[in-house]
Amino acid sequence: MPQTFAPRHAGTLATSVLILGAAVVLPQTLGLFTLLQLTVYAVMAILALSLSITWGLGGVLCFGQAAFFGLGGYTYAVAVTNFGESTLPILLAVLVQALVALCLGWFMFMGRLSDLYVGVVTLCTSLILFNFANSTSDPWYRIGSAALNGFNGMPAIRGINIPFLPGALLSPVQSFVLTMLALLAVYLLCKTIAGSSWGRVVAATRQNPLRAELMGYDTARVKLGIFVIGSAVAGFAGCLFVNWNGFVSPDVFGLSMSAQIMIWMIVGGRETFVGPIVGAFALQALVSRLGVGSEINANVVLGGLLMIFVVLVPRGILPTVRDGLLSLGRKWGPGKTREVN
Amino acid sequence: MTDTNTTTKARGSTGLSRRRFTSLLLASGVSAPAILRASGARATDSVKMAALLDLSGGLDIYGRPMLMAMEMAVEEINATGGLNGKPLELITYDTQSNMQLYAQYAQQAALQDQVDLVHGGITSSSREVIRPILNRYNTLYLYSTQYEGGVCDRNTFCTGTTPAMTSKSPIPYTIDMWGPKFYSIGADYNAPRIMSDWSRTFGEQAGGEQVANDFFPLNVTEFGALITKIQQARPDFVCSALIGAAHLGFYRQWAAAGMLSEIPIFSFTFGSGNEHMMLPPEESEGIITPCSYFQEIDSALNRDWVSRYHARYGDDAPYQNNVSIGGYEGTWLWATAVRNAGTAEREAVIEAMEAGTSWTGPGGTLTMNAANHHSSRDIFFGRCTGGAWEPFHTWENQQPSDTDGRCDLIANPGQNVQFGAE
Amino acid sequence: MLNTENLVVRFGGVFALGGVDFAMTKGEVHCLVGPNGAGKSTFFKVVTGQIAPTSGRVSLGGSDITGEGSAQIVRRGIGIKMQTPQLFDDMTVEDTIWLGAYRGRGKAHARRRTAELLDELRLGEVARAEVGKLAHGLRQRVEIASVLAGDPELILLDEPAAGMSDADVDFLAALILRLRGQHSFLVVEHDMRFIRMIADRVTVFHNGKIFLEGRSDAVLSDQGVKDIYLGKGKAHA
Amino acid sequence: MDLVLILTLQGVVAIATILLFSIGLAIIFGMMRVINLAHGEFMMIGAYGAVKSHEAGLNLWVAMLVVAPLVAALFGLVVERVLIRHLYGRLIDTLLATWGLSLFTVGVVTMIFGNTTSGVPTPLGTLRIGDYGLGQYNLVIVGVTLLVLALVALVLKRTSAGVLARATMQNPEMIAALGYNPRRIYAATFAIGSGLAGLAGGLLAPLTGVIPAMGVAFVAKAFITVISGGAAVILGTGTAAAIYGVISQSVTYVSTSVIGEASLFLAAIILLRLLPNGFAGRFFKGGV
Repeated sequence: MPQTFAPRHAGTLATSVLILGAAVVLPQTLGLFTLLQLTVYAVMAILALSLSITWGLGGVLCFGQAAFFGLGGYTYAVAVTNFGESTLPILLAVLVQALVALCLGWFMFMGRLSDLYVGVVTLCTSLILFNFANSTSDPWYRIGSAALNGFNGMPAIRGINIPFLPGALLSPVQSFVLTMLALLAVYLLCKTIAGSSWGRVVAATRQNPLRAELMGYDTARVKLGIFVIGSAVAGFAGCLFVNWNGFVSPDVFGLSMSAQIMIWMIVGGRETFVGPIVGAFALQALVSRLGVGSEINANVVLGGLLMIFVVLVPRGILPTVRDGLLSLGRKWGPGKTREVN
Repeated sequence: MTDTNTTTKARGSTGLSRRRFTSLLLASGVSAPAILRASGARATDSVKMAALLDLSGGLDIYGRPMLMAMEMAVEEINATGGLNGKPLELITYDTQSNMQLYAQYAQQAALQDQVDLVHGGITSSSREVIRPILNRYNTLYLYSTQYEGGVCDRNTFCTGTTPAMTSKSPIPYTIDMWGPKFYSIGADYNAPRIMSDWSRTFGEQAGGEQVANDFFPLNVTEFGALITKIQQARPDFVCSALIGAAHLGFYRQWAAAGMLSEIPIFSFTFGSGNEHMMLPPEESEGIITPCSYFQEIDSALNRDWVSRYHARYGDDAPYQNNVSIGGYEGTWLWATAVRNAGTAEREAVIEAMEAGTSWTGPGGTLTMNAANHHSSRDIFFGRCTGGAWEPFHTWENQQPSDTDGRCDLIANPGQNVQFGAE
Repeated sequence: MLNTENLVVRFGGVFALGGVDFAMTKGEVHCLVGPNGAGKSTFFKVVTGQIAPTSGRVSLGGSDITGEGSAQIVRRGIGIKMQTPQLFDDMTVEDTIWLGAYRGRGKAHARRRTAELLDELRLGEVARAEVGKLAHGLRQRVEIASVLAGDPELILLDEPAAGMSDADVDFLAALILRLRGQHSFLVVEHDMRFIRMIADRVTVFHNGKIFLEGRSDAVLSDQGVKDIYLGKGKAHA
Repeated sequence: MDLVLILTLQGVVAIATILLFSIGLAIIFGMMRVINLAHGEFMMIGAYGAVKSHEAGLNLWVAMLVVAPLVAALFGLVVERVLIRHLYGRLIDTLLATWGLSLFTVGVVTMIFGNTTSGVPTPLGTLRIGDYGLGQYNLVIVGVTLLVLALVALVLKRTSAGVLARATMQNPEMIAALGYNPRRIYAATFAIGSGLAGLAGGLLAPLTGVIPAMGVAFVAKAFITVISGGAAVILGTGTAAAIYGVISQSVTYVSTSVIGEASLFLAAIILLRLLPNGFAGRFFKGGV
């Protein structure tokens, strides 16, 4: 059976072609409204992938992925309000999060905190940010010309423009294409990391940190590296989210935000990269469907799904379906079985 | 929760053919959203109003009664001949107290369902999410709840109370009644901060003094330290803009500390979340609130309305407060403008509104102010007595002076900002 | 090459090691024996950087390594195999060995070394099998291969023969004897047959101290050593 | 002087409150290595149990002290049987599954009772200290907390049931070999932890509003307190509660409640870094 996350080039190629195809074809065939919805789903898929890097690939249990997503959004919002141009703010959204993760990760991993404590610290971090962001309604809290505006959030934030052409704001359709391309890029980044030599070291650290140490690998540093990359991607997703929404409020730091990301990942399948993408799209669509003329509370559905999947389908939809197909294939197809003793 | 047998229609997967049509249209010119409003895409058999309200999640205590109020207005409008011969159709979206869904549904209402009016948004955050989207896709927006004031946007009409209305006369009145020294507390966000600022401004004009000004995040439930601080400061009254379920803790702990009978409370917000019904009388007795509507207002129009409301939704229908009744008032004010204009077309309705559309309902008369797109209205002073409101004073025709003077949409139709406090 | 001076480890009030002076020279195969609770496992954990000693010094080739973490110690040229196999269950045999060889030496070296070791430990057939699906003896062999992959000067093995079949034990003994020229070995072991096959020198631990140290045949035939093992039996009776 | 006294009292109340809403979680975590992120919802269910039974005419004290823990314990039994049982030994999965449970429970309770705040009046009168007043009910909270602590300590240390429970967590096979049913012991422990959460919910109901989402306000703090406390249920959690209670209360008094809250979380982060195994790991090895 193939090792999880190992690059299977055919699958990677198929997924890439699918995403790219969607970016090119859908604007020609779908309505603006559907495109706008797909844009935000794709943003969330990028966010799901960021946790895939941190948790799925790196085994770092981050309960506060929303912290980096939200900070990315705020960084972009503050920077673009001040600069009036989006190129540098996008870079900042990524870099600042990498830096924040570096500091936080240094503190956690060099202190050799166990998984559970990493979970607590990241959770605390997002709660602190949530509380802090909520308490900035005093006009005193402003960075340059951007007021943070507390609980109400920052409204009317400039979208992304063509690099260095402040006048050329992206249209919603162009934003859709950009977001899909970003999703493709992040997906390929994940695949590249997983397939690289360092990616193998990361996988080794996740599976058995003691053995990795005994091979001479500095597991703290490996975890730190993967944490920084995952957080930077989450920051990038935050910036794309603000581009879509034109708005950012402390909600982005909320517990339910972090919970959502984990639910997408678990339902889709945390051992793969396509799984979280599928999970993000499917569950987002489900939640927005529930809001139109339904009496069922979205929390009941999300919470129920999470419990069912953790207990009954712990690997998530995609790996389960894939393995099911593979075993069917072994049973009926010409492929030879391989049992090892 | 509500079962409606009228034109109210929850939006499922209908409208497919129109979506296809839109797709075709888009295939030709995708990057210009304005094209979407081309008249061919517009269904002409009914006038459509979208309700974007939190019907689940933390804010549904506001959203659900507000939807009932809207439904009542829609039913009455249809019963009186609809809008210029067409029925008014209400399309409901449950935003689930989730800002992302506000954006998604605003896009859906404007682009896919192509409504004539989007009515809703409860918090200021939700309004600020919706407003730019509806501006971009040229869909008229009506915001009908109490809020912090200052929105200046030609595409948006606000019919709720703003802080200046509830402070300008009520604060001096209270100072006369109880004394000059007041301690301000509030939820930590814009609206309560602005309320606090106005209370200082108008309080000082009346010779009062705001001795402190403390704000609390919405999830704070423990107020022991605050109560001690207030006891130290010994003000003549407490001026509260606390909001939400967690903050009920303050009133409970205040009463438990024996303070309710010692230092009286003036509140901008008590009652907007039906606090008077959630707390037992011994914890709320004597709290006073200036606000645009109480179910207890003693007028023929209101008595009639309340009885119709209960006839429609039953005896245990939720209390309609100044927030939720906005759904009724706002819908009617807009419908009046549509009738005056003879069409639901956006430009015509804006012009009709700016011509000073006025409508009288259970909470008195609302008149649209042309320059700032806010309505002036009556303010009632209520005292919490035995878990119900006892209106004891009325100020008529209070002006939205938060926004007035700074915002002139007649002179500058392109103006689109939200002014902060002064 | 590996020395300890007056090594003391105390848990609460209990001395697990009570002043151990140990030395081994380059190129030898050195076995640690002793009844359960004698302190050999604690000694192994201190030397491999898993616990810090209460006092005393550990040095490798003259440099002090006291208190360094496992990864640092490994980087100094020590290979470690713990008692329970520490492996990556979802990885292939090939990748596991590759990881051992890759650190600090690059991909080309790792590829070459992996091929050599797959051959040398006769793991070629299972190269692409997942480690988690292998039988115990094979897993032990994979772990030893991954340790060898780092080309350590000194290899520390904690009960490598435990749970192995006789054939596996013979294979391992032959391997150690074959590698003796290139690596030194420090082996904690119970299996006397195995020790007799491989050991140059033997150190006996008893009550947290070194009881006897010397050439393999001399130590194993010592009456005092036999008494310790018997005495242990008595104490538990 | 009066001020010092009242501030001290408030500090004690703050500590007791944290302990009260953490102890159930501490038992479930300390004894079973299960992290129950739905802890806040167990409190919420207890609070609803108290409020609804009081509204139905039951005496308030019975509602708070008997009905609330019973309802939550029953709920805990069901949850253990349906959900937790499949997850023993999978720490992270218990976290995820109970997170799901938390969302699910909030959703279901919202569908039943709506988002309307319910509540009961704070019983008892006012304690006067000079110019200051404090609800006497606060002292009840302190008292009940002390009582609960004493009971838990007694049960864990002195009774066979407690010894059995502790032994089961360390070696279930052994206990099974001795003829006990470890599953039943797990279930009982979980139910007791849940019941204590319910008791906390019931007792805090008169101080705060009761809404389906009320648990969120407590769960993070309880979680942090328990993790900082480490494996020792009473000593560890008690120390953590004392530190966090004093820090948040005094910071809140001199500045604002936001900074008070932030200081609590910051203190938690720093403490975890300094004591990665919690207070219990550092100071009270093997204690309860």
